[in-house]
Amino acid sequence: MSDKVVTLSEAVALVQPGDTIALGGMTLYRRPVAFVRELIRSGVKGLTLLALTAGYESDLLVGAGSVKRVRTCYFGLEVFGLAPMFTKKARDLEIVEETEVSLALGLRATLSGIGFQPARAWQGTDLLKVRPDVKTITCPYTGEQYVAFPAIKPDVAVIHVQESDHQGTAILKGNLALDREMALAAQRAIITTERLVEEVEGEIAIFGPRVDAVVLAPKGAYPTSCYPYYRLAGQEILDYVDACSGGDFEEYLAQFLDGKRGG
Amino acid sequence: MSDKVVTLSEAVALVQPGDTIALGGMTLYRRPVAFVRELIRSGVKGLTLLALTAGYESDLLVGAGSVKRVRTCYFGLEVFGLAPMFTKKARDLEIVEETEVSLALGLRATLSGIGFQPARAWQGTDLLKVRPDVKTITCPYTGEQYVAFPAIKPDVAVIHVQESDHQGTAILKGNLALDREMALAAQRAIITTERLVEEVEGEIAIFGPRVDAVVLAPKGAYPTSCYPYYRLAGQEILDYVDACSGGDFEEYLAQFLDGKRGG
Amino acid sequence: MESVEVRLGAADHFTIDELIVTCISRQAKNGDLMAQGIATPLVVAGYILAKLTHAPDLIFGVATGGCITNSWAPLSISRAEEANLEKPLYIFGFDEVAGTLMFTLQPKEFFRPAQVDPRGNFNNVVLGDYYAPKLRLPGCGGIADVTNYSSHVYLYVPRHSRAVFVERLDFVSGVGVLEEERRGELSILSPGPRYLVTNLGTFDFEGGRMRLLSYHPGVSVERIQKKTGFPLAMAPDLHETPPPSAEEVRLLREEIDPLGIRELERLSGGRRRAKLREIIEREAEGF
Amino acid sequence: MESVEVRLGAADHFTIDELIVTCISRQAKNGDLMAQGIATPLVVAGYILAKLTHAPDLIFGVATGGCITNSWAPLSISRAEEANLEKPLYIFGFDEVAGTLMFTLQPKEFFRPAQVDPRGNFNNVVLGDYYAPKLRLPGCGGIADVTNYSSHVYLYVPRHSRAVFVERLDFVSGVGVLEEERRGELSILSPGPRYLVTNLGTFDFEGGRMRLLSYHPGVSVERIQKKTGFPLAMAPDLHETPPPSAEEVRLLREEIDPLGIRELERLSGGRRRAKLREIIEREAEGF
Repeated sequence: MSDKVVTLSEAVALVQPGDTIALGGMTLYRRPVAFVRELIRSGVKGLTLLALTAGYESDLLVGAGSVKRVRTCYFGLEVFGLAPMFTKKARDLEIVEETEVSLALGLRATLSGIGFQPARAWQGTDLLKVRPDVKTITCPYTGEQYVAFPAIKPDVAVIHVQESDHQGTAILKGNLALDREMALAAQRAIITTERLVEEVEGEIAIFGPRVDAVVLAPKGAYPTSCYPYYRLAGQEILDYVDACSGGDFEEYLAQFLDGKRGG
Repeated sequence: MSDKVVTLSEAVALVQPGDTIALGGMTLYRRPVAFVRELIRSGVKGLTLLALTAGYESDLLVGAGSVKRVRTCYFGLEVFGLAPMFTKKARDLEIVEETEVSLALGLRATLSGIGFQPARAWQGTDLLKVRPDVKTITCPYTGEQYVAFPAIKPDVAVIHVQESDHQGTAILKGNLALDREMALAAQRAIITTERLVEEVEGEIAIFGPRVDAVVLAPKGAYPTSCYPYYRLAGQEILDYVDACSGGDFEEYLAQFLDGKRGG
Repeated sequence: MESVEVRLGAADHFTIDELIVTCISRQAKNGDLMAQGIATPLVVAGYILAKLTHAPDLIFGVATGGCITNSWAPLSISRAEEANLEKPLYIFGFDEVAGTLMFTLQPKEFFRPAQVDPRGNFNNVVLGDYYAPKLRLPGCGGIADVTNYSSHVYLYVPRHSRAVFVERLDFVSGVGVLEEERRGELSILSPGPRYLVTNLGTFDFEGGRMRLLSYHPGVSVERIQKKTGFPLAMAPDLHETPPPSAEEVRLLREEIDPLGIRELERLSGGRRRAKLREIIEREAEGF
Repeated sequence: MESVEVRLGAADHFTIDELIVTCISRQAKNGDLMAQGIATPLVVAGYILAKLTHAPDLIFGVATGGCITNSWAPLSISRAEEANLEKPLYIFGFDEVAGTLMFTLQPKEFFRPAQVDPRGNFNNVVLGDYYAPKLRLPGCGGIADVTNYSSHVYLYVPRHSRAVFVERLDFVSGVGVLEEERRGELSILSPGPRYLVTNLGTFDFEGGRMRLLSYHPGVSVERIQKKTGFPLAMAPDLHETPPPSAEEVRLLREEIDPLGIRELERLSGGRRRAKLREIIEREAEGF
């Protein structure tokens, strides 16, 4: 079978301006940080950022001006506090309010080949007011009203994994987040991996035949964690928060892009 | 926590006449045969039999006259041919036509707490004609028509597992079928198990807090398989088919109930 | 080109089962995901044959055991489950399979219908009137779920007869080539079955009518038409079905199916039960 | 009875964090499934405290690592994920969690709202106008998904103030006690939040209005009312919150959270960052 292993910059070339790009992992865990560095370097703009929960790498993307629209159910740094650049730029971003259900079922609708998935969610909240694109539907059996969550189809998904083979068949160790669904629902799937192997051991999470590019990226999630290989580097996250608090985002970003920070 | 370990006959007492009873496993694999023996002995009638695929134990239940209604997407003995008693009695049974999707999504609707799940299935076939209770629904986004599969709520689920603890927290080794969903969707869940342990090893498939009774039943799936403990006993299945072909179902059933056959 | 190469190494002797298996094998392309239903030994043999010849990277989605795997073992009745589960790539529940994986991965799958109509609609539910059937069949599994959207529906019929190929089905449980005028009312994505192999020939449904692509060696077109309950269309390049190669037959007999389990699909009644008993006894002896 | 027993062994000294943790702990019953969101050290500490005292069979559903587990480890920032994944009972994806498990298993969960209204509706999305916010918050995670049906919604507020407890929310992202007249139009199953603990007292929403159940030691009812932006109802058996026992405080300080991570939720700005740096340095030293 074809070998899909490419360089980071070749993989980044799969991202077009204006694309919806789904980033795997959760907040500060197994995020495709190395990919994001190369993505910012590429200068691509106008992205829609899709994430289950968005953290450090997403804040850098927002701060660097790559992102026009955000779709996530949480954008923050967990115990480290608010995501500084997202918080600062929130008024200028288009924020598509999402929740765990709207993201999970939106991807599931795509994977099921239909336009929506119904759920008992959002009712009684203001979410439908700020998402006028989201419709309700009446259950033909109970007469109840449910929310019909629309299908989500990312253009690109980028998933950082522990182990992948050369075709992109990959495993995930714990912390599945929405990565399997993102990789299957996206038009193009990119895998960055700690280790490149001939054959993966264990239950696969990513189906190689659906993957477009594989990038060997050891420590590619740093300073977020990549269980069980390395832990969340709290010091680095804190340095980032401190830099932003002091108004030094641009300096941090420059160092990040030079590889002197966060990798 | 409470110890839920009971005898087979105590567990069978949880089944009421007219109940919808969901049997775990698939066709000839990990079926709750020991439980079915005790269920037939109990004399309970008018059951609705729910199974992903129904095989040997289901054919015995039908032959014994315990079943009024059948809900499954396949009732047969795989390479051993048609299920003899189901085939013979088909005209007298109420058959609720199901498919993999209608069963899986019907259970999922219950687990999601809503009345239906939509799917791209059944269209272009005669299934909707013989299931007038199943409605269609229009996608509020694409305008397409989908089938709205109604929620399925079994009264009782009976799952034969390889290992369970005393509260019913159990693992399944391969062959998940719809067992996890049946156990969670049912009003009452009964686990029969090859081995009773203090603490299960490996990823759990059945959540103990939702289980009502646990029965130690070594070889409880025989002559169907219980991977990796024992294989499908083809000889016994063939003996059953031969008996039915020769008009000797009642004799086979008597021997089965005596424990001289199939266990 | 392919048929010429095959003919150079063609087997001197092969059974009709072996020819069907070979035809199934040839539909698999390297890297494909092939779905195996239950009780389909001809199909399993065909997939393995493809893996051992032109499609080494074939992946199997198997109902028995419930997993995706890229390994294989010789055909077996009592050991099929453990063979599949020995080294699975992915263990799935049917919630996931039916809910998302079948649509997303769109595996190729060979179904065995009890009845087929000229447009490739098919039936696995009942013969005769639904409410007072002549014969109740086991049911359609997931056929009614996937055939409305899948682009990879394949059919096989081990015993081609006028009882199978009928102008009008007793029940539609598998979707064929949709009539243009129904496209508006139904949300159907499938182009209909891609291919059909029987014990007499190979077919497709191009243009919405069953069409003979090739006749098996020794079978006349007239005989095929006579055994079919409606007029067949003929492919412009109608030809004899290329036979299996000597190596394909050897692989089947020696490595893939030494017990001859593939033959079960063409047997019925007492002969089938006798063959089953023989196979099971040989398996019990540890063959 | 319970409060008397607790008082007999009551701690001489405890912090407000330790009292909040103890209140959280007391809401867990043995055998419960407790859900842990992200960045909620007070909650994690409370659940572990329950497990080590009155609820040894507690099971945790954790977002960090994405699994269900019945084991625990001391609070940690850099090691939380590996502690959860060391011995998981079940690893879930968020498709399964959001799609079925949250409804089916209905875990108890403590949420930390940014704003709460008198009926227990709450807000984690934005302060000020949605389209021109004073402060954009991280978002509501799954709160808007589950609070409309769950019977096990619990709240905690580490810094009780009139900015948090407001007559009218800037945005509703968590569902409180539904007004009778809205029951018809909305398919809401939840009775609203069961319980609320703050740094001043404990509360419920019985009858659809926030009601003071107990005031913490040293806190007057008047102060609580003054710090709340709307009139509070008073429980008939209003009493002082039972303090943690000496053993509870010891467990917290020595076994559950020796680094004092629970204190982070009551700090902000520079003090919070300084505490964070101290914790991370101690973790790096292998504490």
